[in-house]
Amino acid sequence: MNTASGFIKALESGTKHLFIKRFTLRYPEKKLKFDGDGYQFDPKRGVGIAGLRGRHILFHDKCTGCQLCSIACEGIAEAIGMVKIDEHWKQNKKNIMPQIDYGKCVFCGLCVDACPFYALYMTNDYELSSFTKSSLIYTPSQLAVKPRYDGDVEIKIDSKGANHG
Amino acid sequence: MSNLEEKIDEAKKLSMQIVKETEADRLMTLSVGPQHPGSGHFRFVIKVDGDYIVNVDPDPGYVHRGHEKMCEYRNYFQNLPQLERPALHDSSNILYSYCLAVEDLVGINVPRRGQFIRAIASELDRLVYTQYWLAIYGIFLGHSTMFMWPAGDRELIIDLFERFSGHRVTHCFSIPGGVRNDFPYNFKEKCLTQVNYFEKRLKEYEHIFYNNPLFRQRTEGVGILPKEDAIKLGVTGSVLRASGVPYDIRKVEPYDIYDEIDFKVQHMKTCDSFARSYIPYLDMIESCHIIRQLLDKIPESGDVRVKLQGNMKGPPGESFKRVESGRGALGYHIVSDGASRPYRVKISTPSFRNLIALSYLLVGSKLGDMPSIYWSLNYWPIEADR
Amino acid sequence: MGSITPDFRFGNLVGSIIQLVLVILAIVTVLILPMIFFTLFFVPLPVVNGQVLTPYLFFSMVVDPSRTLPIVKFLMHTALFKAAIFPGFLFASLIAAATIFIERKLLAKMQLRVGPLYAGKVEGIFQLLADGLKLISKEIIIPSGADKPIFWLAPVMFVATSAAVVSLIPVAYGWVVADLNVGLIAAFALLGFFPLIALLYSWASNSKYPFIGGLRALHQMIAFEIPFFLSALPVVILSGSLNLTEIARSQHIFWNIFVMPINAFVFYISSLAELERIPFDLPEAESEIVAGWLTETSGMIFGLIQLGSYLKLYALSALFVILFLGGWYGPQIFPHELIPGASSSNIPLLKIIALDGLYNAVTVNSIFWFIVKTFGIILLMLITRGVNPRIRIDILLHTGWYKLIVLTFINLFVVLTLIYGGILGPGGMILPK
Amino acid sequence: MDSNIELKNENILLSVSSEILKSITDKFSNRIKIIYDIHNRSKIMVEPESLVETAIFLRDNFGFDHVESASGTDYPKEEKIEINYHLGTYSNSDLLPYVLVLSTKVDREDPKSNSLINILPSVELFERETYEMLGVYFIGHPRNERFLLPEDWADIPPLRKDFRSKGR
Repeated sequence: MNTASGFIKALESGTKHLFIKRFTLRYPEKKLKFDGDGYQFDPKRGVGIAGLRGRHILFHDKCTGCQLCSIACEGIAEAIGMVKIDEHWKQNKKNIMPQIDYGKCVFCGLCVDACPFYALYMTNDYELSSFTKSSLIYTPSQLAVKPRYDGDVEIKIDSKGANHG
Repeated sequence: MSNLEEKIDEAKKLSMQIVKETEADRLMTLSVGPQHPGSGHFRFVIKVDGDYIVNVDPDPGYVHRGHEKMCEYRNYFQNLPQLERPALHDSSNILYSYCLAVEDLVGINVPRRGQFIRAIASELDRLVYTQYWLAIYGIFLGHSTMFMWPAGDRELIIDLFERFSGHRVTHCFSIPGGVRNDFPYNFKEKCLTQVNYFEKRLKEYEHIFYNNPLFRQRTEGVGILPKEDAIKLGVTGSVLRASGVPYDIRKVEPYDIYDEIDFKVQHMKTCDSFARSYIPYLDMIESCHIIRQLLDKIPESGDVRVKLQGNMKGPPGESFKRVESGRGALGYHIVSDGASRPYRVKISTPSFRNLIALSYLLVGSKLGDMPSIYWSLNYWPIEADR
Repeated sequence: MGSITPDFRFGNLVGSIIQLVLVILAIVTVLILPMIFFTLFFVPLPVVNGQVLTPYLFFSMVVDPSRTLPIVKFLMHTALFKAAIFPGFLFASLIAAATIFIERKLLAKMQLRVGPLYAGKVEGIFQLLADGLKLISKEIIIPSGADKPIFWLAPVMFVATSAAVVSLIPVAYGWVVADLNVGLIAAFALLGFFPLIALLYSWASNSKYPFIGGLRALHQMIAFEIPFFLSALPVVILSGSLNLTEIARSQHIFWNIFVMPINAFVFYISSLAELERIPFDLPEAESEIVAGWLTETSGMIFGLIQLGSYLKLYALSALFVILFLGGWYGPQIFPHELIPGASSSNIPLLKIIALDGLYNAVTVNSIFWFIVKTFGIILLMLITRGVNPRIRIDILLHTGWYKLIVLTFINLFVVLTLIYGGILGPGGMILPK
Repeated sequence: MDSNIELKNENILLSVSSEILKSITDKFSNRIKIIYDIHNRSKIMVEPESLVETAIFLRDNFGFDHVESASGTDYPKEEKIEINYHLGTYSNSDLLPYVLVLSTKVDREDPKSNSLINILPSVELFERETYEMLGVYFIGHPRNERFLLPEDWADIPPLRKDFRSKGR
């Protein structure tokens, strides 16, 4: 009679799930919380620091315009182009800084690994949708702004099953 | 009178045309095409005689991106993001074998903690991939709950990946020389709680799916691949282990720290589509067991990566390394001639090797069996086309 | 980040709403009111406190409360009301709509997800309305080689047949659209149409996958009609008549399911097969033959077929309730009078609120129990959908012919021995007829 | 219920692989060249004519029953295309981790090589892909035709070095 017991156990397992809490994360209302503020790389120790690989952030006071990030991205997505900027920085002789085209970027973070001057990090912000492709190209000044991302929901596991808090 | 004879001749001629039903009339060619809900990005043309499949002609190539040619234009680090795309859900394993091949070529060995982290990432990725494969297997058999549960529970592991590798699926985490970053601060407890809860969830699949008599009827005794034919066809992974050959690269040719881990190679002797669908499930439980061992054996501190120069030059020579990915043995054969770009990269993916078993198994089976046989081969079209 | 489309002006929105309201008002006054007047001359109007109602008096019922109840009572008992509204089409499609919504929510909850959420502020209440409007607005694509007349006629026949089956179902004593004394055979005869329609439609859509789906629908429904009829046979023997109302009334003490549980199970399984619900989802098995005989449906054709299949779901579970679960019998919960002492008082407004002429406790109670039992069976069918995979065509035919037909005979013998033993059935000890 | 394979340590393996190579060299002394023999990988270079013979010899004597991967590499400078078969074994239990690369060089202008499909059926799809990607015609292979590339592919086989991918 294992067919009958098979059916009954399946039905029982199905109805049991009617009382487990729903797992879906209701995205626009609640957003996931990430610890740390984005993926960073420490060129001296040659190892990265765990963090979400979202939109880049460029520190103008550290960037020397050495184009290493654009050379690193050449083989992958050609998303980083160097662009003239108007203000003049002491350490940036040629006054050029990376401009990232998020229509092409695959967020692999190899440009952050390639930057030897702690100038390019990644942040937690992943909401970059826009109406036109051209507005996906972020100029260095746009990259300098630290995005505000306030997610506060985490996966909680309790007797009533796992759910997004 | 004459036109009467003409009419008679004409009628006679017409009746001649109605000939006996030839073999071609009986067969109906069906294209289980790239848009077909039952085949993913892959097409195979089947000739059906009534309910029986008579001839199968697989026609892959719809998602062929030429990864091997692309490898020849990029240096060893720039290859990582594009090489992880074919097995998108198993990205740690497909990069693992690439990194092993490059390290074998250059002759460096990865610090111990880096090896542990890389092994944990690849085991977690095996869970993510097998869950996704199990979900599609459920919907192929019309079991919508079996699609939703694995697709939902997979989120527990993807959340772990988000914490330490920064991305949900395309994490590009292992790199020639180790891993890109260390675990975040309280990763160990979170990983243990979520993996333990994940294993508790796995038990539910047995009640609703594997022990469901209807599922058993549809898969037991269907698509028999005997042991000798499995060996002769050179299939790999769960398809091979379901035919009674306990061959698992992690046990047979242990790479990194897999020789310190004890785990059983799950294999069954029934060689049918039920065994091929049950082995990945047992592998998942085994992987949870391995992750727990790895987590308490991991050295507390130590660096995770050997710093290699950005566009390092590969010494002339070649190397071939294999890794047990979610679907089977995934090998990289890298030939380098001293430049910073590999001269030739050959990716031998498990799906490409299992494709040969598809026509062997489908011929003679029923049309209703097509989804349960096809997807039990653990065939991932994107990985087979490369 | 997201911005509303640039050229949105609030003024235009308000203007268009006002314009819409004006157009509706114009149509109502010019067109609809005369039509109502015109039809009222032909509709037989009731006699209210001694006067034959004229159309003008008819409209006065809005003002004079004492007239409303008798008119409403009269209208409720006309055949048109029964067929179109209560036990007929509107009632069934409301239950079908509720089933669709509950199915999506229940399946979602069983699969730990949320189901429709954003249509309508509260948990996706208006999702059905949204789907309906979408289906109506979608274009009906007729494939090039299709046989056009049959292509759009088959869905209409599909809904008509399932509505016909619905019309045979008695909801309470006296409340049935067509009270045939061969009700059960008529229901089965109508159910015989469905494979024909499925095959006609799939043949008309002139493409390979629907053709295979249509043949499978044919095989499946014909294979399961035999156990379907055999499982209802003991019920007929026990209750001594084919009339569905008689069958229901014969179970006022003793539900049939206690005598023939196996037959109830077989009836349930074969009704799943008739409905092409998940374990027997073959005619429209999406992973093998794209969407089976539904592949070429689009727009309102798909809407009609969905409505038809959920009407059939209601009809078959109601049939199950009548044959095995004692139709509308259940403990009397409803009070005899909504407001005690209302009928004796002479305040017209109180009478209207208490619906004294209209409200009949026994009917309301039987309708309530009928709906509760039907939703119980529908819930069972929905849970089976969430729990089982699809089975293969040859296993389906094998179970249909070998296993289910044999099962029906067990209960047949049980019932026959009970009748010849003089315990049950017409003239038996327990159930004096 | 599962027999757990106990693992051989490396040095026994080295002796096994050298023993295989020794037996091959004394059988095909002049037509064999051993390229390398490290850890558990070794590569032998064979003339195209004796490819089938060596494959049969390896399969029957040492249990190399399937191909892990078979691929071709284009060497325009030496006017040669090198085809290498990575032979693995499932049945011979003391050679499990070992992979032997059997390779041969074929002329680049009109590359022809006899197919190993009757000896090791698992090469069928690999050879068909090598035909399509490098233009090597496998004698005896049932389906030397288009496999992964689109139907209207009119260009030269893409994995050849003189094929320039357009984007770069």
